[in-house]
Amino acid sequence: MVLAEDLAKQQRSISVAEFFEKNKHLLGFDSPTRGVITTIKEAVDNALDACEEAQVLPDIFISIKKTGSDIFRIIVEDNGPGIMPKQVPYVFGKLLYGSRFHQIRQTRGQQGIGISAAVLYAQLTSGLPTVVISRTGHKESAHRFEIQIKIETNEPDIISEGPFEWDRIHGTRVQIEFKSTMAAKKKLLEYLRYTSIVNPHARFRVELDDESFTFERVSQEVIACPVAIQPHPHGIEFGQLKRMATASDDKLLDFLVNGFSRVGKKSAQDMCDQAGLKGMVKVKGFTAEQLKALLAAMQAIAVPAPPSSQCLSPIGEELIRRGLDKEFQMDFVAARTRPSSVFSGHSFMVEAAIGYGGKLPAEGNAIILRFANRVPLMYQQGACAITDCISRVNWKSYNISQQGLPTGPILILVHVASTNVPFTSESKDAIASIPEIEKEIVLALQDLGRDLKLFVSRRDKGKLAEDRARAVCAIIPEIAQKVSEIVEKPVVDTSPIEGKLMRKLIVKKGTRDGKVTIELANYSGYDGEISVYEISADNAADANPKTDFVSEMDGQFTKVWKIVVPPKEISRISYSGKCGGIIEVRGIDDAKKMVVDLDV
Amino acid sequence: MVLAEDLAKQQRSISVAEFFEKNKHLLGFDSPTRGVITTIKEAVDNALDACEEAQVLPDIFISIKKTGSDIFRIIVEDNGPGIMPKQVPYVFGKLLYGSRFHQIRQTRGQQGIGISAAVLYAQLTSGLPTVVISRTGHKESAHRFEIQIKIETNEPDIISEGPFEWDRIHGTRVQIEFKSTMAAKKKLLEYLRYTSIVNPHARFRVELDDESFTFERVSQEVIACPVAIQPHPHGIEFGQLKRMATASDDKLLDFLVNGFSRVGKKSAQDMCDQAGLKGMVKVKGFTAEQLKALLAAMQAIAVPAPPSSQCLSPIGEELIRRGLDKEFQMDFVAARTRPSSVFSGHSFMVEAAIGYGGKLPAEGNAIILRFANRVPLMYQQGACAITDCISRVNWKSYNISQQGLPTGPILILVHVASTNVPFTSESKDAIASIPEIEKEIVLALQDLGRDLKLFVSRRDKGKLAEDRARAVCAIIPEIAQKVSEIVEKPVVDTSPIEGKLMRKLIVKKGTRDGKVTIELANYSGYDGEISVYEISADNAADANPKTDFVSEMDGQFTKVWKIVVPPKEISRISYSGKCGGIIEVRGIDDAKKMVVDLDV
Amino acid sequence: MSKEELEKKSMAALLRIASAWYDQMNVGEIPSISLPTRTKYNIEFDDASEVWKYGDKESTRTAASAKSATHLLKMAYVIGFIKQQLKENRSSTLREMYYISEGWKRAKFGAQDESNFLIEDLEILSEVPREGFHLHPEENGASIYGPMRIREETRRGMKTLHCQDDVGQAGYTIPNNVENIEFVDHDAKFVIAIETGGMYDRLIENGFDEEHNAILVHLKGQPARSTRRMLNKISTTWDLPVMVFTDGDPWSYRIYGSVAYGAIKSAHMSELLATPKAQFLGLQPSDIRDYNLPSDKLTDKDVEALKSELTDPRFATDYWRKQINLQIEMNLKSEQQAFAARGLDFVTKTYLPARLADMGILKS
Amino acid sequence: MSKEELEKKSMAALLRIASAWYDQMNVGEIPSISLPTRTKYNIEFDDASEVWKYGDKESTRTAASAKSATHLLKMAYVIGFIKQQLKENRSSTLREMYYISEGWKRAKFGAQDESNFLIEDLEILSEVPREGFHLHPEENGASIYGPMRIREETRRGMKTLHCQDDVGQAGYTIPNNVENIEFVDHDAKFVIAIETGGMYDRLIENGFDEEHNAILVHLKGQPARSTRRMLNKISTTWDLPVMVFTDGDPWSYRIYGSVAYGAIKSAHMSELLATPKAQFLGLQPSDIRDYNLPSDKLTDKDVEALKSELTDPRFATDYWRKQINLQIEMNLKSEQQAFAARGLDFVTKTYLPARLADMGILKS
Repeated sequence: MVLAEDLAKQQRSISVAEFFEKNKHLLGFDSPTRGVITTIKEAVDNALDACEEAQVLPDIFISIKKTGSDIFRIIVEDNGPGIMPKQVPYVFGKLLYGSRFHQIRQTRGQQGIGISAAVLYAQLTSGLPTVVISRTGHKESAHRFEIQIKIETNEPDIISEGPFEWDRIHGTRVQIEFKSTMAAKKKLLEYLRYTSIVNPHARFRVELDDESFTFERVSQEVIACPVAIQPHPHGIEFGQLKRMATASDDKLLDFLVNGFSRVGKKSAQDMCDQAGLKGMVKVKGFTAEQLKALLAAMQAIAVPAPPSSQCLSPIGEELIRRGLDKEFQMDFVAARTRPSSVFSGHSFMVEAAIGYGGKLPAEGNAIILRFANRVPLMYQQGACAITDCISRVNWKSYNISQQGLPTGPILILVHVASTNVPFTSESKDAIASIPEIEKEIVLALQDLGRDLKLFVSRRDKGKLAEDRARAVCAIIPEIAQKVSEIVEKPVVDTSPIEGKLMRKLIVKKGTRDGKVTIELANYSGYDGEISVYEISADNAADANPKTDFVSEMDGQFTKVWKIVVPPKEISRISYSGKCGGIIEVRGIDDAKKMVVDLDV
Repeated sequence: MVLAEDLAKQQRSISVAEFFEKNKHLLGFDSPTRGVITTIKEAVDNALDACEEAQVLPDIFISIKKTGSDIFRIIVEDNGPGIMPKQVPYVFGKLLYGSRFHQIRQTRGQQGIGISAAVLYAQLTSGLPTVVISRTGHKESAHRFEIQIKIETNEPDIISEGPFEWDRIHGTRVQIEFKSTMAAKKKLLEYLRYTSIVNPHARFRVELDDESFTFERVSQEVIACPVAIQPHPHGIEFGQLKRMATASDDKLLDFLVNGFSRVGKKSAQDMCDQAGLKGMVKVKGFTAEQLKALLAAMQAIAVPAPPSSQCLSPIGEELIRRGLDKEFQMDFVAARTRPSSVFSGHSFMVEAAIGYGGKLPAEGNAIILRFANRVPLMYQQGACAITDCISRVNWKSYNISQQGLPTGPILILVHVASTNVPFTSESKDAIASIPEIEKEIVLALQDLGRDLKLFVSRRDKGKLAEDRARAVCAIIPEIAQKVSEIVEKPVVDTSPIEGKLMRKLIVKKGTRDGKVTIELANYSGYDGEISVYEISADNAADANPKTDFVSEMDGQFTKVWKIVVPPKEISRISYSGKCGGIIEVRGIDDAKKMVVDLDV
Repeated sequence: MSKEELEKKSMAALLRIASAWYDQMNVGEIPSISLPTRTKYNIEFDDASEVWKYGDKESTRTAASAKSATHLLKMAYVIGFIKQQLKENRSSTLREMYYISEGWKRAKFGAQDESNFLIEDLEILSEVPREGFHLHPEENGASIYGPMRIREETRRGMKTLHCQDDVGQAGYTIPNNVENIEFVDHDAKFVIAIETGGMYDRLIENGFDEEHNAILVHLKGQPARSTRRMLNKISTTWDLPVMVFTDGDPWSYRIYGSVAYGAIKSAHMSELLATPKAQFLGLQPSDIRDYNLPSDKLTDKDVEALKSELTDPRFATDYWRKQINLQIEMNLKSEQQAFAARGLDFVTKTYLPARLADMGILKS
Repeated sequence: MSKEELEKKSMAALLRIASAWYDQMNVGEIPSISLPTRTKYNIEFDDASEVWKYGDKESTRTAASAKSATHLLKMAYVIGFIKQQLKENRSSTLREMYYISEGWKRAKFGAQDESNFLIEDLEILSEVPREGFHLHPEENGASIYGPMRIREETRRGMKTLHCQDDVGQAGYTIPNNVENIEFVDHDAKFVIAIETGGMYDRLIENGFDEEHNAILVHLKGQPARSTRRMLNKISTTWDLPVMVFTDGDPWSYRIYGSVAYGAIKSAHMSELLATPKAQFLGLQPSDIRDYNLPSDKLTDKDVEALKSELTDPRFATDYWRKQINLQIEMNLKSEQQAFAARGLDFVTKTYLPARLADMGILKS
């Protein structure tokens, strides 16, 4: 049959660039709107990763300018270590080229696809090459490249290359131009704001056509760069083990101790024994059956979890709080960094934070901020395991209303850091549903929920004391009035009740028939001098006692009386006016005073 | 700065096999349950594509056997053209290797990833190599391979190779073993059933541990294999044009006519004119600016749509109906094949079918069958543009109830065939939301909705005629009885009404006081002999007139009377009994008779 | 019309319907009935009787489908049942007839609604109210208190009752068949029909009936058929002005509407059930504003109802358009008892005298 | 207790509450009130009076929070208002009081419910029914027809009325204040309290009251306070057996329950409002079976209500357990008018005589 031969002639290898050219959506370039955010995200991720490796406080400049009817020029410039000139074409002009793919540690970018995909996208839509300027130190000169990708071979195509006069001492600047729209400007700013929250050591300056924004850093400490570790014996598959064994020149015992994290001599010997293999035999020659036995033994013997403190870089509770404080005004913020844990041999760590009250919108679903390895996740919130976990927590038991998601003035941040974040797709929008990770997220949220409940109940307690003061000082006197009228007896005096119940300095302000009265009843032990501040439109010219000080601003008078109210005595201030202002008492502990405004 | 150099040392190229090893979920191998279906799907897709190319009626054998506690062996064998021995290692042992990637035509598999991903998955989980046997014709001997993938380089690793004694004359057999479960057995059978519906020319034999199933073919015609076409001038991006121009030795006019589909000399000249370029200049030397002008001109000049009849292979309305008929029992099936259309320069065609009634579940959402290039889509129904389109159609206007999806005894099949099906992810579970495709789907469904409405209303019309007969023959006599009693006059005779209204032979069966009466009133023109069949528990021994024939079975008596009822006369049959049986009249056109059972 | 006359007319009308069907069938025609369309688009103002009646739009129902034939069959059974009842001088409720139909086989009613509709159809066809069929409603009418004397035929003979002197504090209860009542004499100047029991009691307690010679009628929300018939008879027999006093919301205006114009579904009985001379006293939207009454915001349903009233031909007057638009603009509604916020006597001493003087009923 | 005695008791009780608060405040204590918990788990059978009353569980409300203090303030205003009313011999409805509170500033009611609850609290605290506060309900009670004579104090003086001879066909309407009624004499053997107007009319039309010397009381669904008070007074004054005749569904058993045992929210008034000797006549679930009555399937809500009744201490008798379990098993319910399916006279000629004989009321 000749047909098979015919068919064979058509068979050929496909370059990975061709593959992704046809499958742009896999990388987040499926629409012109998304393209901008994806490109900036990839460039910023690279910049932050590079600064981290170089232990530099990141200073990142981002610019987006319209250059044609639908062409936008995107520039991202960092103060990182720069890229060696000979590497530049590969980093930007070849897909699947990178330094971090095989390293077991937390990084933002990893696959070596992101930024070169943007270069590819530019080349396909605008036809313009990407311009890269990089300098690796003050002794070196900067280099400027114009780069494209040879799609058939996935190799860089250098359009031009040469030294360049650049005022930066070290850093990289990339300029990409492609077809796009700025329809998602709000989303872009949101992305930068969220990025700045989880990278509190970084400063971002943004120029967006005519506007400019700065997201300032709140921490001056560089963050420790995660260090790569060996694979963990519990998190390895057969194929990987076989590959490692084939490539190794070691004897079994050494292979186990040197090739895997947390395997000591004792554990290694245990593994050999359990697998029925000799420790002094070279692993290279092992049969598949022997390797299977070894794998079973490696997974059966207990060894500690991978050393996450090296390979992961959590933000930390303090910095998360500061980051959130900078961008949102809230009454309460708490953060939690969970201990590290493992799924399929990959270390991971969950951090979460809850904010409450303040200027958060009082109605509607909670605001959710999702992060993976310090990168905000901007799309597919509904498909993300983080969202699912948030819905699964029983928020009602923390006195937070809930309709699927919690509702009310609440903000929830979740950060998943891992040596290998499991996304649902290569566009990295949503975290896949991994039971181990979900468990940690739920635990962190429950822990924070308890803190929040405590805060809310404490706040309510404060309200309770105020409420009681109002009952005793404002309502009971009215009851007394009415009841006395009914029983036709003189009005009963309720101040003993006040004193008994409150044991404080009670200041009551009330207005009746054009007369403002401030009554100060001292049921506390305190007998020093206090100051009464009252701000309203009244000038209190006829005040009795006289004011000690009056100042005016925009028609509002601030009146101050300095008064000594001996214990168990009652003083009064009165003047003509309509009041309706603010009253404050200074010079005595908050716990020892209670101010009641009877006009409210 | 020395750091950039340090970093540079770690930079390296990543093999695509490494990439997908880390990102199994992108290819549908994210769980052991899914692995089985994905593997069978990839192997079956390849088998069907190969048979199509070879113009062979596919005969595909599938076997799934448990070989270890969690290891399953999957075998797929076809009668296709076979694969040349030198190609086998690449087809199965190298990702991104295939014959169809650059061809612009409808195929099932395309990227050259599917089956080699299964090989990779097997190697990672069971460690076992994949066994491939293939033979390309009776003159050639079969070859047997054991293949794995060298992950670091994405090159095939041939464990063993040799000739093999095989009874098949041509075909391919692949045997893959990996960690899995059979939890999704129902889904697997569903997948095969649906595949057989849209491949009515294929036969599938399935062995599933101890059970075996066959899905028979309903068509004996091989389907035409789609032929690859040139890209269409309206569906090309800048990058692609530039690549083509750089590779071409043609002059501009020839480049346009030879390189693109549907561009004739006249259109080509128009494009040149519009772009301000000379037709006789070689395209190789064009600047980016010139190419941009050319691209704009190519997209501005009207040319016909791509020649879809060659590159697409729709199933056809007739075969869709037959395929559905084979697998579902329904009262109504209609199918529609839409004219081909274009999105982003890719030809596509939508086919749809609606089934109604029969044994479809009367309650709940419609059954939805989604297909892309003759491949069923088994997952992520909610995320698919097809589902979305079905929800968007206003089914209520076709008298079908709807709650988002239509509900009731209804089945909806949608098949999208394209030279490049836009999936939402590489696991190929859901079609992305492309306005051009959505428009076609909605049009097809609306068209079918109108057919369905017609069917339902015709069915209702038949019911109407029956309803009228019941009114006239059963209820009006009762009205006559009651009214006559009220006005205290003799019972009025209603048979004139019957005759006037019906113009038929009216047979009324009724039981009263232990007496069964069959009245035959002939208002039709007909005067031949008719036979009355009546089946009930009564033997009608005392019948008047006598029965012409009686037979008994299980206590049920079939009684037959042969009677001549002259026009405008009324005959009666009566006997003692309780009746409650079935009555039928033969020997006269259905349109000319009406049988009314007064006992119902 | 006396009770006997009504019964005679009723019997004749029912036999006429049955005879028509008999004749239709006798000549080989399918029996049928014609009825006016019963929607708000087919009611017209009848100048002679000053009430709203069904217009010319008719629909014919022919026994040519199982559904229609069954409907006619049921009607035939009902006619037979009523004929029997009239002959034996018995009566029953619609609900009882519904249960009696259990024995009618194919003519059995499927639901209570069905028997109600069928009786309305028969009223239209026969031009006889259901009281003429000896079918009485489930519930009695409401109460009357005021200077009037009636004579009622009861099971225990004729009773003459004065509606202040011969009744308890709760007043005289309108029976379910007003046709049995004769109107003897009165000493009243006008009638006030009141929506709520609280306001009715307030007027009695404050002696409003005595002070102003008023007949007070408690409507109990949407008035029952017998209450509307009673108001119609008081108005036509004694020619007394009838004032309707309700809450200030769209639902209450419908109460006024059903007193004055009749309900759409009983437009065929308008001459018997509507009191076209009835005037709307209050509570008017302008009262909410003028007296600064405690009020609630309108709900979406309220606004919808007000807008629907603007398109109702029966509310197509300047007065109603002004009041309804004012209410929509203010976005407020009040209950009639809201007058209590100004003191328990405010409504009887201030509001009603002023309003009645405005309307020309009392001299100011 | 006469009207004057009740008013005196009422005034004294209210002043006692106010005085207690005065005294509390006078010694520097925060004023408070104690009330029994009002749930079905805190009602107990009182052997002496044979009614269900609140048990010992109490909750104390102290004016130490703004909410509680406001509640006491409102109560003080209400007490003041009632004192005024009693002094001036005025009365009002709860709704009117709600509107009057508009002028009470901080003591203004937020919603009608609030004033209702507060009045119930006051009834409990004072042991005086609201009639003693001159607060009357919105709606009158239902109707009575039968051989009894009452004397009622009305605005127009004392009226003596016989509930067959001196009333219209609709009977005597129970006023909203039964305390104004004196029970003169009667010629009755028993009382039947009937849920629906249709059945009440049927018994009157069929002359059941005359034939059996029965007093017929129309309950109009869930009976109003004054109807329950009326039944209580007939039962205690004349010691007549009271039979309750309702539909055969869980909601109707609750009607029986509220006649015989009182409602949970008025358990403090049980001695005045409940008629512990009232017996359930029907329609019993076993009647549905025995007479093969037209019936409907139970809904989920019906079954839920039946199951809730099985856990109610007031239905914890063998009779009720048997009937309710039978009904759940049959999964059927019927209306009392379903007897019409057996003919219009079946209920008066067959069912009631048999059932009353069974119950020992009529001799069989």
